[in-house]
Amino acid sequence: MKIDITEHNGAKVFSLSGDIDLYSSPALRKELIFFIGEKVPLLLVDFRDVSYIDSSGIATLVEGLRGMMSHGGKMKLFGIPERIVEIFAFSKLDKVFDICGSLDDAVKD
Amino acid sequence: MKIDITEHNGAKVFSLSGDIDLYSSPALRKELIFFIGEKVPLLLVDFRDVSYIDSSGIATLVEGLRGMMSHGGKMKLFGIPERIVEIFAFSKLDKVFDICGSLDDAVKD
Amino acid sequence: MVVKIPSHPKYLCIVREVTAKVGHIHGINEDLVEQLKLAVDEACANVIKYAYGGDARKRIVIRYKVDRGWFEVVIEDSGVKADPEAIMGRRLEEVRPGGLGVHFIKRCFDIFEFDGKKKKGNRLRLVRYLKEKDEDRYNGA
Amino acid sequence: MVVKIPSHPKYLCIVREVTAKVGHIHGINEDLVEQLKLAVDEACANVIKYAYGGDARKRIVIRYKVDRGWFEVVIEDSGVKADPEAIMGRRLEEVRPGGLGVHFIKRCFDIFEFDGKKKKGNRLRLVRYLKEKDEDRYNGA
Ligand SMILES: Nc1ncnc2c1ncn2[C@@H]1O[C@H](COP(=O)(O)OP(=O)(O)O)[C@@H](O)[C@H]1O
Ligand SMILES: Nc1ncnc2c1ncn2[C@@H]1O[C@H](COP(=O)(O)OP(=O)(O)O)[C@@H](O)[C@H]1O
Repeated sequence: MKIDITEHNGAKVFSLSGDIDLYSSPALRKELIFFIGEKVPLLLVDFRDVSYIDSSGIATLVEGLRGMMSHGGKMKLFGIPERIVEIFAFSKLDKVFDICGSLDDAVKD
Repeated sequence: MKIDITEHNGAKVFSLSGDIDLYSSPALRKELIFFIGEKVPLLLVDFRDVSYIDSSGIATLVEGLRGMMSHGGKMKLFGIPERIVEIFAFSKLDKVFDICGSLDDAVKD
Repeated sequence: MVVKIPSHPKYLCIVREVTAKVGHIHGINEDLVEQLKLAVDEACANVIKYAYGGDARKRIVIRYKVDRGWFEVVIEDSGVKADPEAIMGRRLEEVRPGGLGVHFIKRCFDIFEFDGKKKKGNRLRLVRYLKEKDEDRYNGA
Repeated sequence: MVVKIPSHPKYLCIVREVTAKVGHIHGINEDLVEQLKLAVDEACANVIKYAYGGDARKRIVIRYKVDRGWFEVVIEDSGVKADPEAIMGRRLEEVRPGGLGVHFIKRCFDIFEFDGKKKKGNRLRLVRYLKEKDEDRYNGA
């Protein structure tokens, strides 16, 4: 997994690529915790290049979402490949996360 | 490996995709032998979607080239990914095969 | 097919690749291949986390047996014995980090069974009965 | 890391994937990873062709050991003993089908050695000394 962090209209954008698994999710967790500590208002996670996610990756995102909410921030996911949307749906997390089609959609609403 | 066989201005075009290895090269050999039997004048092999080739794949092509030459036919390879060109070069076969950039180049000269 | 890996998370990518290739070789369709990859990855991750308590220097042995109508994976470790009664995912309604791995394993595999006869460590047997819809014309690489 | 495969050509794709992943995990660059894949594939293909004479129901065991400056693959079979003297590629100038596999193995590996102590079958040891240029910042999947 690689994490590319950029800014877009005051929001932080995490562009993830590759496999998010037990090996790589601690790196994602560390970055999320850092920006939660900074109390960023909006965190957008770009899933377009994510090839795989397992339960440890999802657990990390759930933890990230809670952290963001704890200071009134928002976290949105966008560009999730169909195969991975299915995993969120099965886990009943597609209603818990704010899932958007594109970066534009995520910024708009 | 998949083989897609089409026609282009009277030439047969073999579009290969995937891995050409000890498992898949017999299928390629069979198709080559068939068209050599038909005495097709020009056989173009499209390598653009080939992800891997091993010595059995190369042996099959050498055999195909010989078969084509035996009835005065021509065989040309085009669109070979850089990584695979390197294997031909190491094997000193880049001068033995007629290697072209694109289908257009292969048809032109 | 057998793979033996060190109990370090960085080797899980190998387990996924091998699982996928075994699936492709046996003509299993891409949807099920993705589920199998995830399920076997989760089972091995649980060995690392629970049987070995995070010790990355142990071994995990993964065996594949595929036959008509049958995809079996047997995962062996030499760690702390699991209590099968205690293994269960969280209720999906109760949103919190964790507790999903076992759900991913059980939605994919029809049998999830620890071999009680194994003396030291664990031998988890996972079996998927292949239905017609699980097969595919996909021919591997 | 150990993989055990049936001696059927359709399993060679697994050997390639595992070889590549082991390379990635140890930070080996993509150019060398491609060479390692090809070399290990060729060595296993030769086991299928020569040690087992095409019998697809035997076993091949492939072991990987990677350390600082060192990529080792040991390939074992229970087939006909190879005569190391007789194993050599064709002269590259002499164009004909075949005779390239050993060249691909030897350009990649610095050591190509059959273990004379093995009683039945063969144990081929391949070692690549890793140079600085072989390493990479590539982080696997
Ligand atoms: N191999 C195992 N050995 C012992 N306990 C296990 C094993 N696998 C799972 N468990 C138990 O089952 C629970 C649920 O596992 P899982 O769904 O993978 O979620 P998580 O690991 O995120 O808690 C774990 O918290 C653990 O207590
Ligand atoms: N594992 C092996 N056991 C016995 N003989 C072998 C083995 N590997 C290679 N050889 C011998 O070395 C020759 C060259 O091998 P190789 O370069 O792979 O080309 P090819 O297999 O196409 O002939 C083979 O023809 C064979 O006689």
